[in-house]
Amino acid sequence: MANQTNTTGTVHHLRRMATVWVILSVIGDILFSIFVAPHVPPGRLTETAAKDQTDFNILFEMALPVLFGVWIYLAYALYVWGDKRNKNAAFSGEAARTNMKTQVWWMVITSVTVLFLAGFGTWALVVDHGSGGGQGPNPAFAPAGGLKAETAALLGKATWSPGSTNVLPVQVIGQQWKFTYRYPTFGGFESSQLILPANTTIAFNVTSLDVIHSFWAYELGVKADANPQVNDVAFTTTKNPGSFMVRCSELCGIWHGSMFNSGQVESQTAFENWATTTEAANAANTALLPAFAWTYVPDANGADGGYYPTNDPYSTVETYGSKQPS
Amino acid sequence: MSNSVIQSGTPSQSPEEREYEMRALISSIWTGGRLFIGIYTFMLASLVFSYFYLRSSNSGQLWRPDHVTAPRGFGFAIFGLTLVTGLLAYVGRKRLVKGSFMDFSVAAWFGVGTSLIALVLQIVELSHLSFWPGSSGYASTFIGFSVMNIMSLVISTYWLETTVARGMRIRKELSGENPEFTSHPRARAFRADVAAMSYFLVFLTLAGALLFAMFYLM
Amino acid sequence: MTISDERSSEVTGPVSGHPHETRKLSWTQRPGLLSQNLLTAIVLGVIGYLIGHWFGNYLSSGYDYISNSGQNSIANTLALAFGVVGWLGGIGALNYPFAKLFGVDGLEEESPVDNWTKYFRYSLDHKVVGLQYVVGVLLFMFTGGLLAMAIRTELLNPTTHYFSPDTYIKIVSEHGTIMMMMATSIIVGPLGNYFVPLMIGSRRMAFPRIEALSFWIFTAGYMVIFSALPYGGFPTGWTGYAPLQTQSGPGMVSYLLGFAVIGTGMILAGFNQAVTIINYRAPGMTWSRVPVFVWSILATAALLTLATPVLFAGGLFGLLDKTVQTAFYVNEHGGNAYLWQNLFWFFGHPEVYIMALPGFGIAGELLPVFCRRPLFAYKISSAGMIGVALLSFFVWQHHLFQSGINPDMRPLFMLTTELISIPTGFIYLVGMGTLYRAKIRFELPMLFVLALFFNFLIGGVTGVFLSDVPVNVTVHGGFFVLSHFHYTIMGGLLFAFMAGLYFWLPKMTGRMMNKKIGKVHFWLMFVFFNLTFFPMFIIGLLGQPRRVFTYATNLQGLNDFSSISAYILGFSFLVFFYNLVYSLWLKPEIAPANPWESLGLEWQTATPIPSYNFERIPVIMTEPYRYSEEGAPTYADFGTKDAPDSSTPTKA
Amino acid sequence: MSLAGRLSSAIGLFLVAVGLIVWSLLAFLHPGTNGGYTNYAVGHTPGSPVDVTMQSVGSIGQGFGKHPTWVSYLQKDPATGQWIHDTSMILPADTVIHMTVLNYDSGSPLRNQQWGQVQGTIGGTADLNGKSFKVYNSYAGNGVGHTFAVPGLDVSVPMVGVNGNLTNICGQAPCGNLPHNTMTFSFKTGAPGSYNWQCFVPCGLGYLFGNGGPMSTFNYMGGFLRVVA
Repeated sequence: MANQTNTTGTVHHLRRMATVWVILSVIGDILFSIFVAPHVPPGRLTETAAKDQTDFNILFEMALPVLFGVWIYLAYALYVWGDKRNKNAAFSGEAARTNMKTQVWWMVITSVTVLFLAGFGTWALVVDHGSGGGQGPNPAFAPAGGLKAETAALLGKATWSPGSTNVLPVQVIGQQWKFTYRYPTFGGFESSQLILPANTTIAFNVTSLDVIHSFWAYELGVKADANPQVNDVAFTTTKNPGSFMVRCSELCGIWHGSMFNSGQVESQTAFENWATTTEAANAANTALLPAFAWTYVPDANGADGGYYPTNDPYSTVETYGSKQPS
Repeated sequence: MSNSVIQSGTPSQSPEEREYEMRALISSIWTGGRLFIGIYTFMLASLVFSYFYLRSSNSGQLWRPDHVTAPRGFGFAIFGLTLVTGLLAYVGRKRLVKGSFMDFSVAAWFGVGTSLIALVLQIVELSHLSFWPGSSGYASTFIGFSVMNIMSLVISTYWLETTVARGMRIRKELSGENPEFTSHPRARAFRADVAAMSYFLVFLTLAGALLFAMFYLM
Repeated sequence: MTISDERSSEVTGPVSGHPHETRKLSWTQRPGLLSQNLLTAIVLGVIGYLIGHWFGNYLSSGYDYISNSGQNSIANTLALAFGVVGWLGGIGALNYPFAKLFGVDGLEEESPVDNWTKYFRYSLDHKVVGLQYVVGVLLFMFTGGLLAMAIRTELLNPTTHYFSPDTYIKIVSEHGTIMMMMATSIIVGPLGNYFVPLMIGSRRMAFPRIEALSFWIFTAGYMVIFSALPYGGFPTGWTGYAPLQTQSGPGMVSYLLGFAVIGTGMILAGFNQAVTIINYRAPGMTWSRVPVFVWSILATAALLTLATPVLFAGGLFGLLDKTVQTAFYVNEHGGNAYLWQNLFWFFGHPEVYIMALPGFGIAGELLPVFCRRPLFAYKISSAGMIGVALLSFFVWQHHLFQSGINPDMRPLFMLTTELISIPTGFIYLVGMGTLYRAKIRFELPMLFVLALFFNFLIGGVTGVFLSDVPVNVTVHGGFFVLSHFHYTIMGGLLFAFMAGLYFWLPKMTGRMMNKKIGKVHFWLMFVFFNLTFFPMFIIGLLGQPRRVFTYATNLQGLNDFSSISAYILGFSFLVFFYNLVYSLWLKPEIAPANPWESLGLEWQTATPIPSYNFERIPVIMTEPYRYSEEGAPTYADFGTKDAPDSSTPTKA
Repeated sequence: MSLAGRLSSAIGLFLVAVGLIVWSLLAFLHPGTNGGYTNYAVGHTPGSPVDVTMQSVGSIGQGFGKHPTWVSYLQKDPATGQWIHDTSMILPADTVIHMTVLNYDSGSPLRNQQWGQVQGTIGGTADLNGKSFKVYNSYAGNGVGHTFAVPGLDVSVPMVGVNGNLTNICGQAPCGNLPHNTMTFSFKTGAPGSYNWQCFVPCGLGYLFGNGGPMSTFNYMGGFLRVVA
């Protein structure tokens, strides 16, 4: 053991730790980026997912040195400065109490790191059009053509065909306890399957007919809460065909755990085939559905005799659809 | 079942220590009174936030259909009485500082009365509403406001009553001495309490004015 | 030269009208059949419950929704509310408020009954309340822990279900709520109440009645939240999101009312602590001489008093929605579901720091003792705690990153959330600085503190991942979050609590905790805590949402690993419990006056501590933590010649 | 009392309290935690279809637990022919299931007409009193009372309601010969695993959105299908 009472001992300790730290951090980061980083969720099925993955990896590669730094320090301290080894009088007095240089450096380093992270996160959020997160009815970071397609969808004028660069709006309707999906571009049919075309920017319009759910399309890198009477918009751009899982990630009651389904990203022509076929097959039902809208006012009372009194003079309550003729 | 006085919990004290603790006690009442205002502010602010949140989101155009309003007569009466209570507490304390315990106790007892009437009116008002609780955002927040106002009125009635009762008791026990002019520890604590109480009641009156404007005038 | 030489030699007994005046005991406090204690509280609580239930049934007879559903939330609300009032009345908490109506004032303090029954009574002695809290939070913790075992049992297998899905959700919700309620008080309640006056050199709390009330409200809150189970539970998790909240059965009332009740207790506890710390510090204890644990309690108290009223209001609105059918949180009737999320998280995020700060305080307090050197960067550590407390009011929307609220505000909340890691990082600066060239004694409390630094680091770093909006998309609402907050709350706070208990129990009970059993406890708890929760980060990243009763079959291996570790983690608490029984009862070993050779004020008074704490009010001479410093003045002057020696331990 | 006495009484009380907690937790968690599974797989000849009969009733009435006003499904025990209040079943894998549901409840318009469309059954149709249909317009006629839906198998069939104006609607299970609609359909169980089935009609009276109470309680409007090889 080096002589701890020596004034130059200070330098020795830190230098040793720093050496180990640099070596371990570099090795750790290299190993991580080779062996783990490519497999980090949510994968690379969409642009969004790929960018989320990259962000995660960058954060992780910054976090690893932090973890190693503290761990190495702790391990070193516990080994070298335990009372059995370090029998000499402990470090004390003003020098031990306040080392302004250390304090200032610590603050500068943490502040710079934190500000960098916030800046980087903001940059990633903006360039990735909200990173697949639900942005509410007025998306602040919409991709080009996103808002146009949304407006068109509401008017029933949204178009999409293989090869077009149009954004494809898809409505996600959460209800206890299943998601269903409406395709305004194809006559507004509703389906319990979620099929998407490859290489297309999708605008998910997430809403709910009852309580709050959260639409989590895991491999797509999309998560947006489904709130009643709120249109929560999230964007993603699909890449190659593949399958993905959709799960509910906001507790919504008894069957929350089984509120999942799988979805498919298919080639553009396969998707168009599926959409037009389903549109035709579901035509009879689509005719009965209400006109396509961003949100639907669920009857808060449920089947007759609900929670609130029914003699409400102001209630605009209607079912998803229309009232039954009495 | 002995009537023994238990001595074990009593330390001996030097005069400095006694004075030190006395001052800590007085400033605790001061700090506590202000902190209580802080607590209450956050609670009322939640209501104010809810009011404006629901108002701006106007879900289903149901913030306030037909501009329904709770009975204004009740509103004016309750707020008027709250205002009077606050004023009485404020004036009463001023008079106490000037040395008139009698003025203080008259003001405080009147304050208890006005506050109690306001409390009763606030409860009765609930059965005179032209809307049912869940009919609109306004209706909901109004019910929330009523409950909080009942709480406020109970607190102000209670605090006024207990201070004035305490003042009278101290006066009696200190054999007619005017509590404002004694340096007896209990009289000193009493004065601190009155100050905290009148501060809080004035705060409640100001907050009440804002809430009154929100729910009855806007 | 000490101040005691200059002190007045005149020492007097109790003086009429003085704060410590004693009175004859009223019949409610005397020993005997008529006195008030736990039993009368139970009896009056039950009576109140029955009256409330009857009254609620009477009031609610006209409501259609109640006759249709066959479940009466109004009756349950009133039953619980009256039950709580009965409980408080029964224990004697309402005697003084009633007496006040007749002009009785607070200076006429009744000395409590001074025998073992004081632990089952409404006691105004902060040391009794502290011990009551120890038992209270342990009960809370054991209940929540049992529920956690049930959760892990269900998650052993994705297709075979031990519980039905609704029972599972109720267990999860109850576990979360109980643990959150417990965690807000776990250090402030037992250790804060017991040691803050001792550490600031005070003979008393500023508002002992409010302090006692906070404990008895806490116990009432425990029963209210527990009553959710017999009422059929509630399905919302501890976050209680509306409108699922509004949809649920009467168990939800227990949640809403429980939080209102516990919230009142939290406000009162924080209120009393804040006022005490501000006003009752011993002479000479300037703000730069306050022990760092007291700083942490002060910062926590600020959050308790200012954030909790928002929860109280939110819970009140929810309760109105559930009973008299207002529509605060129901969009279809003019309310807004986001309102609950905003109110809840405006409280909820400061709440997270209510649970973190006292842990930092204990770490900062214990490190110098076991490092035998001063606390490094004392000012930074207290500034850090205040900074965390302030910033915590401005981060709440990071819980709502995917909710659809205010997308343009996300960068701001990402920034504030990441900024808060700067003051949180200070605790690492302080900790690592204190370890530097120290003389570390590996005693049990120190092991727990070191474990805190290890665990909280993982919790903190993953917090940065969560605050990054793009990464948040994947990890929000999944097991990653779950693991993150268990690492901060359990890995941080609970380890700190254990450190505090092992450290201070010798003072509280006069018995040393057994070191061997303690080491078994520590290693089991530390290792299996990490083995339980670390896999959950991976489980979360692999796509398992929170609060699900079933999951992808390929995650079974990890889940089983986590479950089995969780059982052993649960077992480690039994070891702790055994240690308590063993060390306090089976083989008691009398604790030395100052077993850790601490300079803290709390160790310098007699054991058992007299009810007035200090023979003379101490005068603080210098900064705390001047360990191994040659020629440092003693921390405090106790003014008595026969007081235990407070000087620097000779063998530093 | 001595210190040891005090401590022992404190610890003793603590133990009693913990014991009470454990006991009441167990008491709460145990009964009906996992509705009994009716086993259709035992003694089943591979390849042959399985018949399952259920009924849905507007209020289950006395005799089936503590919620007599709640709506519920009941299952006919294939062995005894008794109606039992269990909604879970064990089914053989890759087998055709012939479901017969007797719906005694009245109907209403659907919140989401999507559930009026028959999905995932063999032939994509279901029979209402023997008449085959693909889509039921819930805004006309008697509306839909309930659905039988297995999200994991993509199966969903509406249970058409009886006329709500009738005076002799069944309010006490089991219902026998009172007015009802007989819904029949077939679907194929897939690979082994645990699937859940549920009703998608918000039929919990007195709860917000109609999805509380029976809709949120196991064994009333939902259950498990455990498909075994």
